[in-house]
Amino acid sequence: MSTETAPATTESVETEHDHHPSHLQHHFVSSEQQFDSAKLGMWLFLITEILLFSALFVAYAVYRNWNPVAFAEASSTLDWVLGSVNTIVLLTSSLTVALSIHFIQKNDRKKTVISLLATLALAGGFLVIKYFEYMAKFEHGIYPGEAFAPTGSGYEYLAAIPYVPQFFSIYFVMTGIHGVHVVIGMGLISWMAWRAHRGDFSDEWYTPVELTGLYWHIVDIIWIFLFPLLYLV
Amino acid sequence: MEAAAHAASQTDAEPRTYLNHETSLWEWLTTKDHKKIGIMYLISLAVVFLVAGLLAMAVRLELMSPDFSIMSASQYNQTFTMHGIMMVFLFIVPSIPAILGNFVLPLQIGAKDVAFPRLNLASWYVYMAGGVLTVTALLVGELSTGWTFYTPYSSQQGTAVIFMTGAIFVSGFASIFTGLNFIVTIHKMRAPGMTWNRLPLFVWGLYATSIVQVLATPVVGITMLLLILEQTLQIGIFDPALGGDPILFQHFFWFYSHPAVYIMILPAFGILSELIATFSRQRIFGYRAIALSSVAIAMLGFLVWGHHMFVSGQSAISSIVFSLITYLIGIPSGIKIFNWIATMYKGSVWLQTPMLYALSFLFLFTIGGLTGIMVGVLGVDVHLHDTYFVVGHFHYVMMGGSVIALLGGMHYWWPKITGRMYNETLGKIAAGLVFVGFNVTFFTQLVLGSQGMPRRYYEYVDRFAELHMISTIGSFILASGLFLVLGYALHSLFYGKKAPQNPWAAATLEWTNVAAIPDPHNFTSTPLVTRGPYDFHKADEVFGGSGDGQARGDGAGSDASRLTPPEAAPSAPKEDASA
Amino acid sequence: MAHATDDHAAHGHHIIPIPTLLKVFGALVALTAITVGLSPFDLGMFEIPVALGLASAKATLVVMIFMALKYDNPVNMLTFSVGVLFVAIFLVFTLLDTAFRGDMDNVDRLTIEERERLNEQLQESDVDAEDLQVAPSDMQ
Amino acid sequence: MNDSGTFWLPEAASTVAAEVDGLFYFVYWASAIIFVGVVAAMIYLAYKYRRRDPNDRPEPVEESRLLEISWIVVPTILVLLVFTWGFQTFVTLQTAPPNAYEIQGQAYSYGWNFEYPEGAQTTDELYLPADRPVQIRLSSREGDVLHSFFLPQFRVKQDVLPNRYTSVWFEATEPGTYELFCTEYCGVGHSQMLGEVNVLPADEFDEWVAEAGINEDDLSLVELGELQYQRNGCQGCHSLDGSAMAGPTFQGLYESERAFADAGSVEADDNYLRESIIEPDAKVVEGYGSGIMPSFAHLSERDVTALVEFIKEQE
Repeated sequence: MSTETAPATTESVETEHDHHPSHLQHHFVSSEQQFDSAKLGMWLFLITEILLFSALFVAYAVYRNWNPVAFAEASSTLDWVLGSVNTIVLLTSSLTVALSIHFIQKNDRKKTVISLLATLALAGGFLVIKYFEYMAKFEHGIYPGEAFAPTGSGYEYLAAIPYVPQFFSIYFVMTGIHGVHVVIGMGLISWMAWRAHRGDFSDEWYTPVELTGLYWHIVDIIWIFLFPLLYLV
Repeated sequence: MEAAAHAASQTDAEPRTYLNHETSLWEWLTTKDHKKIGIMYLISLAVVFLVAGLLAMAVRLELMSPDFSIMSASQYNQTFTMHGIMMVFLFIVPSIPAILGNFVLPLQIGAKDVAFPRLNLASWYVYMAGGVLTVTALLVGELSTGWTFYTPYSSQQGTAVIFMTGAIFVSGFASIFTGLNFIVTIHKMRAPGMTWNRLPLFVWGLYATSIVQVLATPVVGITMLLLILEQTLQIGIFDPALGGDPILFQHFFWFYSHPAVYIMILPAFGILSELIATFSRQRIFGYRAIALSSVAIAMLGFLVWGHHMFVSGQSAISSIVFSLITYLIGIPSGIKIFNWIATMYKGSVWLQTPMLYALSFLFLFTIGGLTGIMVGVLGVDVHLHDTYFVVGHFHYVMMGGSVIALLGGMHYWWPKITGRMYNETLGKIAAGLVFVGFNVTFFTQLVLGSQGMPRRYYEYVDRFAELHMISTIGSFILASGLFLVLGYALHSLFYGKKAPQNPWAAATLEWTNVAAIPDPHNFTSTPLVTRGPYDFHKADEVFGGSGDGQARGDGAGSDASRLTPPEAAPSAPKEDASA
Repeated sequence: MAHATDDHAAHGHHIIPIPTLLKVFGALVALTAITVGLSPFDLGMFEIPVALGLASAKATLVVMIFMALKYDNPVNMLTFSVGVLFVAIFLVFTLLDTAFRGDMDNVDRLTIEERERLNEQLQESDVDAEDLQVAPSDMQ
Repeated sequence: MNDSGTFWLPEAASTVAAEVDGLFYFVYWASAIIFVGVVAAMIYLAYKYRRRDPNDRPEPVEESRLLEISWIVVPTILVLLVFTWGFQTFVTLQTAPPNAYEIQGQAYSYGWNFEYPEGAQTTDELYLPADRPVQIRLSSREGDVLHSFFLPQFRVKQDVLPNRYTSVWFEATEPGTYELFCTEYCGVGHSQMLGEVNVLPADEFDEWVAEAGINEDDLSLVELGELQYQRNGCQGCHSLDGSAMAGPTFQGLYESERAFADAGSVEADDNYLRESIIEPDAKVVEGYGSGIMPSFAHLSERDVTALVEFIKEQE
């Protein structure tokens, strides 16, 4: 396909090989190519995440369309205050993760680590609140699927409404899978904080932090949609 | 020891190749070389194909006549279920991208490797994990859901379903990783001068495939997860006994599984373009149309899943919309067929084994496509749905399309992968057996189906007996052809003639700029691309420099000792070519 | 030697100033407050579109600024848009069935359970014959 | 059944079949012509331009815009034509005329029950009047799986769902016997889930349906029990002659000693039989699995009593 390789080109490749930075993998030509590739790869991964959740949103839409009353009744038993607080918590964590990237771009490692740790704390807070919400439901016999058997005032009447279990099944599956993503995100962020602390990153190279940030924002975005659909409307 | 071996090979004047470099088992299992990962996939997939193929033979044997029986109804159901699941999820979906895509893609675009070599290796391990789960599913109980897992039947079955759906969930990630990797590789890793318009069409095919893999596979993952939850917790999304909707499951399932058909066929289209162009020594007629129609098919492929559900009880309006879009997708496929045939016009058609497979593909895929149009016709599909007509149709597409193209591609790239030639005569005989056996097996099934024979039947009424007998005989011819291929492939590995660098006189980078057996880093120096992939009239180097010398491209007659990269042609890149 | 010459955007190392980040955060909190504040009111058929509109606005802010897609390589924007497009396709085409299930008389719009429940309700309640003549869309 | 079908299609025995067949053969011949054209062009070009010399180096061919446009436009017109035609047939297939004779059909694993407006009930046999539109309203038994109702000679098919009614309609043209297949995979008995369709001339059908319309209230309990035994598909698992099937035989069951999987045993009295029908998993006899037999709690009190009486009779 090509006629030949100009000798000069070969040489330039060799020189690059000699002086390439430590993070540059051999099959890439430049840091920029490697960075762009990683970022495109991450975006592609993020759309797989979105499509993964899309099926749950479709299930939600289908059943809500069929049973608006049951969904409204079931939704009203969720604690919108805790939901709102959790929304703010996640939004704040998005801010802190964005700040961590800002700081590493400015080569301020200490502030980067602090922002990442703040994100970690907020993510933990989110899970704690979620835990209390789940427990409040379990106490009243609100479980996903077959185990659904509402008890106690404010819940018993749900037993008489058909398709309420569907709402809670979807609620638990959606928030559950979202929760799993939060846990994975916490793992990644801890790792990033540790590596940042160790001094792996600089304004020259901080791709892993940026990719972790992108992932974390997607977790936030999914919650942005879950919150009004499950708690409010 | 490694060094000693190296030194020895140096003294033998044998160049370093990816096959004699880092050869221990551990080095293979931890390799990040896309070529080796391709071969690891080749071995795993060959095992799956063999097992699933033997299951198919068992099915055909059982159905040979109404009285003859080798297994019980329950065993029969498990057999066709495993045949379907293994062939679809574990063989055809990964096959071409994972084997040939992995091996050829970086070579064709002039890259040292794929963008994420570690992810590439991970994808193989994830795939193997899926395989382990599949075996577990077989061990823990009966799996007899059919490959479609329709609820509520599947949600009432035992734990085997949980493991199998788990296996599909896991191996889905292998598919996503491969697709993601390829998209980034094609976007970011192309050699200088390799513009989008100069991409070989196999690369375009893989690009379109990867889009589908990335967009569709997560949905089957979550669907399988929901099915597992339906079984374990009875969440009531799909099971009507719990207030769920069984048709919703079909939507979820086909949102992946219809595009999956394009995951299977689009890379096959890509291989076909390579074969037709190379063996006709002619520029692909309508390069742009073929390249863009692949992407169009990939996108439109998401809009037609409901045509599997015309009699399922879904709304009539969606049946009608899905049917209409189904026809629109037939058109780009038709364009490709016409363009491939037109490519032979005023070419120089060389009927070597890969080209025989390419022509078989044109024959078989045309039948597959046209029967697809027939089952897409709303009124007619009501009669044909879930009969052997559908079985025949999708075998014409999946086997007559994907597998035949894979066979063609394997023969075509075999010299590059192994450095050996296979026996051409046996190759042609096998191609003939496969072609005849395939048609005898599956054309009869088309007739059976339109006569009313339902699919997934363990027993059948007497009026179908003759056709079933013919179909079984055909399957034996087909199997003998495939075993012949296996036989001479293994023979060629050890005793085959050493392959020259470019036995087919092809004009893409993996033949022109890569040694007979590629270097571990693919290219000794980064290629500079100055012409299109099929511009044979500009490809002097293919013809030994100036084009009037020895046709060293023609494999059989060429000197096999030529293992070093060709001398650079003395001429500088042509001005007009780089424009 | 420039590899992969097509996707050359001003590349992704844009530093977003802290005030911008804070402003976006403020907007996100404000939009959340509006979403919550609106929830007690019955907006009827606009309820879902309004909620989704506000959520989309928030998501757009996050994607564009926090995730820096605005300053990023256009191919990433394309990737993301394609993903969103296919979610929409999935949703719309599935609803095309479920929302219109039973549009021809070969499939019943309601499940058998719902039919039975409806019959019971009609028998229990003492209603005028006139009220029994409900339009199909009223039968939930 | 006579064998008057064509190479591709079985005998056509309904009014809609003619329409479907016409469309089938239109698409078939159009496809055949395209296919022959494609293969002929392929063989001709492969032969005409075969490689004569390894050094052949043909000149590139200029693409023809006109040619490309023509093979986009012509197939598009063709498929839109086919779509419109198929669409019309589909609407015909899905819209029953208002005067259709309505039969209720219930699918279960693995068989078909039909109930006629006059009260007649049949299992795995469908009786139909000729020359009269018939609509069959289908559902799958509660807790059962998907099935599909396929009459190849009538060219109709419809999936049968639990918890939702679907229906097919058609008008049989010729008296005779035809096939009924289940075409949605439903388990181990899928290929045995066959039925027989008997199309009778209108007057014969009226006669049949009047005779077959048994009044259940007139039956003795044992007779009713036998009817229920067949209707509910009990014979699929419980033999009357002592042979082993998926469930225990009914022969000599009454007053025998039953040993259970979780130890313990009880004499099979009326109460035990009643419990086993309504709550099959309460006591599972040793050697048999639980969760296999569905509950028959939906049967009326009289039906259950009848079944118990019927089982008592099997000595």
